[in-house]
Amino acid sequence: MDFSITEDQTMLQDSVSRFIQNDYDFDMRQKNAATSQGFSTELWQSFAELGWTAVPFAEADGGLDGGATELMLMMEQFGKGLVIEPYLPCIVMAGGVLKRLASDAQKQTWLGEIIEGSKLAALAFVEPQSRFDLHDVKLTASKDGDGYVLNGAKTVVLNGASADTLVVSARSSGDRKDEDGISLFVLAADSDGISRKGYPTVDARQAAEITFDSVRVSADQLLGDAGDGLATLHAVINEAIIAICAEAVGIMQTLNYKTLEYTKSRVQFGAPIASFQALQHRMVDMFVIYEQTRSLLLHAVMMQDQEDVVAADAAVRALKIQVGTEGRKLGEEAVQLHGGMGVTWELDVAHYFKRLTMIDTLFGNADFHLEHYPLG
Amino acid sequence: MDFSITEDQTMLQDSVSRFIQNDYDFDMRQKNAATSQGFSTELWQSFAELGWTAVPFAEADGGLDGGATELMLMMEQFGKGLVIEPYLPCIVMAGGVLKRLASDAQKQTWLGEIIEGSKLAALAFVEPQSRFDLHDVKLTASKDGDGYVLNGAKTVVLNGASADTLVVSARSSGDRKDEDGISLFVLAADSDGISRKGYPTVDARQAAEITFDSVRVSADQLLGDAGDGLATLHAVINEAIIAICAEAVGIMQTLNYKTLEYTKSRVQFGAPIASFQALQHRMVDMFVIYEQTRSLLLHAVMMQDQEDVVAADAAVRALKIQVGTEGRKLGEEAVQLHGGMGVTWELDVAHYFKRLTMIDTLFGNADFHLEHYPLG
Amino acid sequence: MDLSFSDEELAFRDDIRTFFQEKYPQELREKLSKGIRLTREDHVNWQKILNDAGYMAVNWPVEYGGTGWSPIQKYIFATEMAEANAPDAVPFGVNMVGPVIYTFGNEEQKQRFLPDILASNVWWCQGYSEPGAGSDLASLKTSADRDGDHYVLNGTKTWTTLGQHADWIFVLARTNADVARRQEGISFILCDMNTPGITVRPIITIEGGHEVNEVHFENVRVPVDNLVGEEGKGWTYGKVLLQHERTNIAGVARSKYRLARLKEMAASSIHGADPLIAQASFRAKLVETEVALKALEFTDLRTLAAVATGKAPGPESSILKIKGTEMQQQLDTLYVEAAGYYAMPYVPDQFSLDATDDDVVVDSTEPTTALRYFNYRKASIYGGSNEIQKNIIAKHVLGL
Amino acid sequence: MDLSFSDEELAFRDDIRTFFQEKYPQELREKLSKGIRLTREDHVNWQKILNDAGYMAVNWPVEYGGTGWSPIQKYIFATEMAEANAPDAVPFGVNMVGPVIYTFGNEEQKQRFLPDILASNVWWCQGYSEPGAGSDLASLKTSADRDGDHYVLNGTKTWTTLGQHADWIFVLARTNADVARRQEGISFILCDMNTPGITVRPIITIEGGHEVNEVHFENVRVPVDNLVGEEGKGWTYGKVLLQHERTNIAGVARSKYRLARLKEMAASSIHGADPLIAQASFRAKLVETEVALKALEFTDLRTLAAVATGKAPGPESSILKIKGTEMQQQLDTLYVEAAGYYAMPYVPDQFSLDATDDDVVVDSTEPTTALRYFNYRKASIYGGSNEIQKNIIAKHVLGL
Repeated sequence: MDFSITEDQTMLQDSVSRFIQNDYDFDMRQKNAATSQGFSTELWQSFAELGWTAVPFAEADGGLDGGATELMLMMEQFGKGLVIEPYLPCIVMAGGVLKRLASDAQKQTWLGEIIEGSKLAALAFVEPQSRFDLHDVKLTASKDGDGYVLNGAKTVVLNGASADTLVVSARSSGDRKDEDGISLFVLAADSDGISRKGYPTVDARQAAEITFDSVRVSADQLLGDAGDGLATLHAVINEAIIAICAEAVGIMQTLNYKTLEYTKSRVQFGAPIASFQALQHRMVDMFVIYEQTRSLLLHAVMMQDQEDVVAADAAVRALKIQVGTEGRKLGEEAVQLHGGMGVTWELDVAHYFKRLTMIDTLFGNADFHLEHYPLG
Repeated sequence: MDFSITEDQTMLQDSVSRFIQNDYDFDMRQKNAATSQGFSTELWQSFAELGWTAVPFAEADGGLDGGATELMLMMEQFGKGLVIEPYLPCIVMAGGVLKRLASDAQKQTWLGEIIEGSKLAALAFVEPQSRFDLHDVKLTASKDGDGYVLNGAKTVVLNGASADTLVVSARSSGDRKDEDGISLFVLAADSDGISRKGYPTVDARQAAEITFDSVRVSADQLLGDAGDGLATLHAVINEAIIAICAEAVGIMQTLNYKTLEYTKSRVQFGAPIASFQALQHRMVDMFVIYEQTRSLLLHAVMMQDQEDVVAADAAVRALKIQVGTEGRKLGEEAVQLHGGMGVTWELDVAHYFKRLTMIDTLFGNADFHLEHYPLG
Repeated sequence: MDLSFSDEELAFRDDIRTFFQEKYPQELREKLSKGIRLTREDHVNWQKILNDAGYMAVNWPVEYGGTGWSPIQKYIFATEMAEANAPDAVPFGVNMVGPVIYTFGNEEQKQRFLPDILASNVWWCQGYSEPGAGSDLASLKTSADRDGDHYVLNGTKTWTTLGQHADWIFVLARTNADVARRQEGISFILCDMNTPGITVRPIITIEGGHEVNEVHFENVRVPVDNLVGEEGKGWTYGKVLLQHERTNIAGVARSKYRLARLKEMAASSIHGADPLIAQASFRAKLVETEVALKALEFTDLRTLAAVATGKAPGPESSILKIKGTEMQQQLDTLYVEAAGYYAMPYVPDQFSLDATDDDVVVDSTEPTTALRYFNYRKASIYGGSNEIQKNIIAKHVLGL
Repeated sequence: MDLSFSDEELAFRDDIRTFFQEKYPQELREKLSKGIRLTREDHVNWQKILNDAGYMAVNWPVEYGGTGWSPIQKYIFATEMAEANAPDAVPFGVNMVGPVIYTFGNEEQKQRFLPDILASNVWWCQGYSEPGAGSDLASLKTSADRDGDHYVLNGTKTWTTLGQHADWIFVLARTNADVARRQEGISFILCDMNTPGITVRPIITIEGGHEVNEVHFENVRVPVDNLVGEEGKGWTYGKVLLQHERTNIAGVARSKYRLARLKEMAASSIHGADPLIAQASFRAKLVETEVALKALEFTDLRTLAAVATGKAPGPESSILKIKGTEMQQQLDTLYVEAAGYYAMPYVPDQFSLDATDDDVVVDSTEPTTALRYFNYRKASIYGGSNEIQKNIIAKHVLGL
């Protein structure tokens, strides 16, 4: 039983933390978010040069062998900085599928450029009718010679517009909600038959509606075995959940800090509002929520290298439930205690709150994971 | 749209209120609760002399034609006094079935004495396996000549030990959970084959385990038509829910008052604890809960004489959900704000709290009614 | 006790219902159902229709062109308006400055201002909140110094809703800084927005919209004739104004309408195998919301009944502010949950006035859910934050 | 970061598990599973078994007969003890007065008192709370006036748990009333319960049980040799004592055991057509409870880890008190809900020591659920109420 992190992990944490504090201020972030691309390519290059884009990949593939712990340490800092660059969709999600399923040849073709930061990727898995069900896949992959033809639509594809490379889930056999028959393909985003409509999200990320109209892919663009994609998809999304929940923990810590500072400085009726006991107890509740969420984050991370896979899945769902319920409550309290200022675009608190809120929706909200929690 | 009550209703309310304030003090209540019978027969006689036992019955049957409003007004006062005499089981429940189903002859035989207060009654409808389902009835009524033979068991029968008269739900046809085939019978509690084990409840009421071993009842002890009992049972329990929720509202008002008084007088760290803002806001929440519950009580009462029966049923369930969730929260807060004293037998607050808590269980807890709420 | 309406009340309800069926413009109906924002003209046109029917000044006495309706009639009107999903009249003229003018203004002011408010010829905005003042309104700093037959206004007002459309603003300003209590020395002054020295700066709110503004006053000269009532009594007048702001503060009718729509949305929206409404956790939240809304409705009706019997709505109305805004926010939350991933797209253009098919990225109103949720976090902050409301109840109801 | 136990820790866990399997008396096991209260003898016999194995003084240093275990070992022991549903040692001797004596007492006191605590030859009870003092401990009034080589005690102590069984009591009393700060002038005195002038009066708690008492002192003469440490330093010693009272304050292991039993109960208890555990609302509560308990467990482990690396458990441990007691009470609530109507019968005789079959009215332990729920409302009140804990966090963690 050991909660300490290694020297290498400490160094990684420090490097990200320093970068966020020194080179990632809020105004710049807002400017970049307002561009058509919605983030900074230059910053993405720095991420690559600092080696961050290589962290979760095997050394053999040009990565740094990072695991859940490294992911947590980085994403927590990204949360504190409200980082909008597409680390989650590109590295954790699309990269997460490739590192698990891609053959060496496929890795050479597709993964190297992603790790270098020269190309961006996205994972297209949500469909208009699927809501949060990973196995609800209508987009079809029909065998055609030794390749496939893709037809259908994906929705709210994170980083879908800027992506050079797409990883997409498709139904190669079975009915809409069958767990078998889901295949994963990798393809260039500019392939014939793909049309994309990009837009920002309410939490200053980027997404796209993507339609696939008779898009041909060759056999060597199939990732892993045909029809076996769901298990990998589930594993990747669980890793992505740990990532955004670590981000959420960074956001919560920041919101608590900013709320404390604000209430100490904000004078009403002749006293700083932090001196009112009713508000003090609410800020204590916010602090407790943060500590409890951090505990569930550590629990989920530490469970990932244990044998019991059901318990590991339960740990991820427990974390997501906590962030989606208690975490949202914390965000609402932070805004409430900031009063009118808390609901202005000008104040960063509003943007931390929006991201924290959308993290509940992403990859299934609290109700969804409560419903699927393995109570045993 | 009129929230005012009539002169007669005001007089009834005043008479009960005055009695509770002048002739029903807590120490006496505790003494009576500690007797083997668990309440005072003398007081029950006074209830009858004051006409209270006649309120919900038709004038033709020797009653006072009272409706849901009168019931609410009385029970609210009973709540304030923590009255333990068996008005609910005897008058509202057993009496409620008789007034709805009994023929004139049956009323003469069974109801008159109850209204006079010379005999006590109980409604036996809960079974060991039934939990909150009224239609889950295993106790059998097998035809025998022109009568029936009853075999089975009823559990936690309120006022079951002191009752002279029992009204019992039995299955005369169909399977355990069929909605049809449930018949209601009235019989003397000392009939051959009936054995009773009486005990107090945690909220100072009385109940009994009752077994029926080949108990013979004649045809004229069948209430209404054979197999048609469920609808009446449901109507009676809904009326009983309004009664105990009115009681709960009286209890909440009392707990709020006592909590205010206590926190104003209780000095800690050199100040009355009522001066601490965190506690003030919690007492405000308690006040709001009380007002909202009163609103749902009035709503449920006023819906009873509207045509829409589904809406009337929904109104009763909404009230029960509120009392079972918000009401319990109020009770727990009242105890918490009383500190150590709140968990002593000596203080009446503890006993108000226990009754309020058990009102959630009685006739189906909040979860049960939430599950059965007609959302439409 | 009786829940039913009298025959008169039923007849009244039918009249109102017919009015909305016949007079509420189809075009506005569609805009609102699609979540499209309304223009200044949309508001004005609709208010003129209300005024033609005599329904503009619901709370005004008949002598000034109001309805003179009973609380129950007002309740019925609000219910029908919500059922028709018709927008309220913009409140700053008719519900705020209007009552102050007919209560405390002089004849000349009544003649000059009230008819234009009724006819929506003049758009009013508010000038009482100030940066930094927050819930502590009495700490306002804007000064109005007497100079001959003018007041010279200097200072900044904020949270001025739709100030970008306004012709006139009513201002609470200090005419006397040398006072014992901060509530003294404040005057209620009416000011033409075209007066030199006034600048309006937009405040962009959390969801990205422009609804509120900061209004800056730099040596703005206002004729003393524009003082309402007595100099230094502005605080008292302002409280009356806030009272009126609280009309229908619980917003029950609107919330009932939104809950009904939410149920429809949840019945069609798919969650796994079932419609969302059949999914246990969400269904439970819908039931809890319906129960809480029913409680709120009856607390509101009880207050109405008290008002009807002449009792003024006491501090109990703070309950309506707290519970009413909590209900709105609870509904906002459930809309976001029902929308799933479709709460995420930020596509305001698709809901703008001149939206073309090209602007439609996601063919659904669901992308408005998160924007509304974020925006209405303000509901528990404005109009006296819910914390202030609890202090009021603690002090004036519980005697703490 | 690594969740797994070391081989040494695994071996230790096996030893402990074997101990409880082999040495924990079947008779006690049954009594507890049936909800039957334990006698003084039950406690003493069990504690002697613990002591024979060297497991009595988990938190004591080895030199005084303690285990000298690491925080992780203590965590493992607590877990196995809970899994075996074995009762804790009564804390007033071993966890409260013991540490004060070996930390601040003189050699003679250590020799005289510690062995009897380990061997459970002497039953101790507490004398720090006073009527009216509540969370404001320092306001205590009990006086200890010096008279020759005795202190003369006068006053009343309360909430004295199992005082009816006690041989000795430790008392916080004022040896000097004329002090600047209320925390000064308090001394820590040991007192034989057989000393003339002591009367113990039962306090019946909400659920009808007799566990706590009031202890009255009327001119009780105690030899000055029974003063622990320095006169007037009692407050400091008392705080150390309360620190130790907080050992394992989160009660995670017990709550995990109770949640597991609750799941079994809900799987067998019928709700409509399904077992209760399949009923959506109740299932949701079970999940929420499991999530909250997992969070509590890891917050507890993080604190342990900090302690293991030498950091003292700071005010953060207030979180463990708040969340630990909330968890106990949440479980109590769910047990009552699971019991349905069977939470209502008040049949204490059925759970008394000399219960016969005639006393069994309802053949189930469910009637104990409500009694426990009512009784444990005290958990958020005692040991520094949860409100006090929030004040501590606000002041010492948030710097408010």
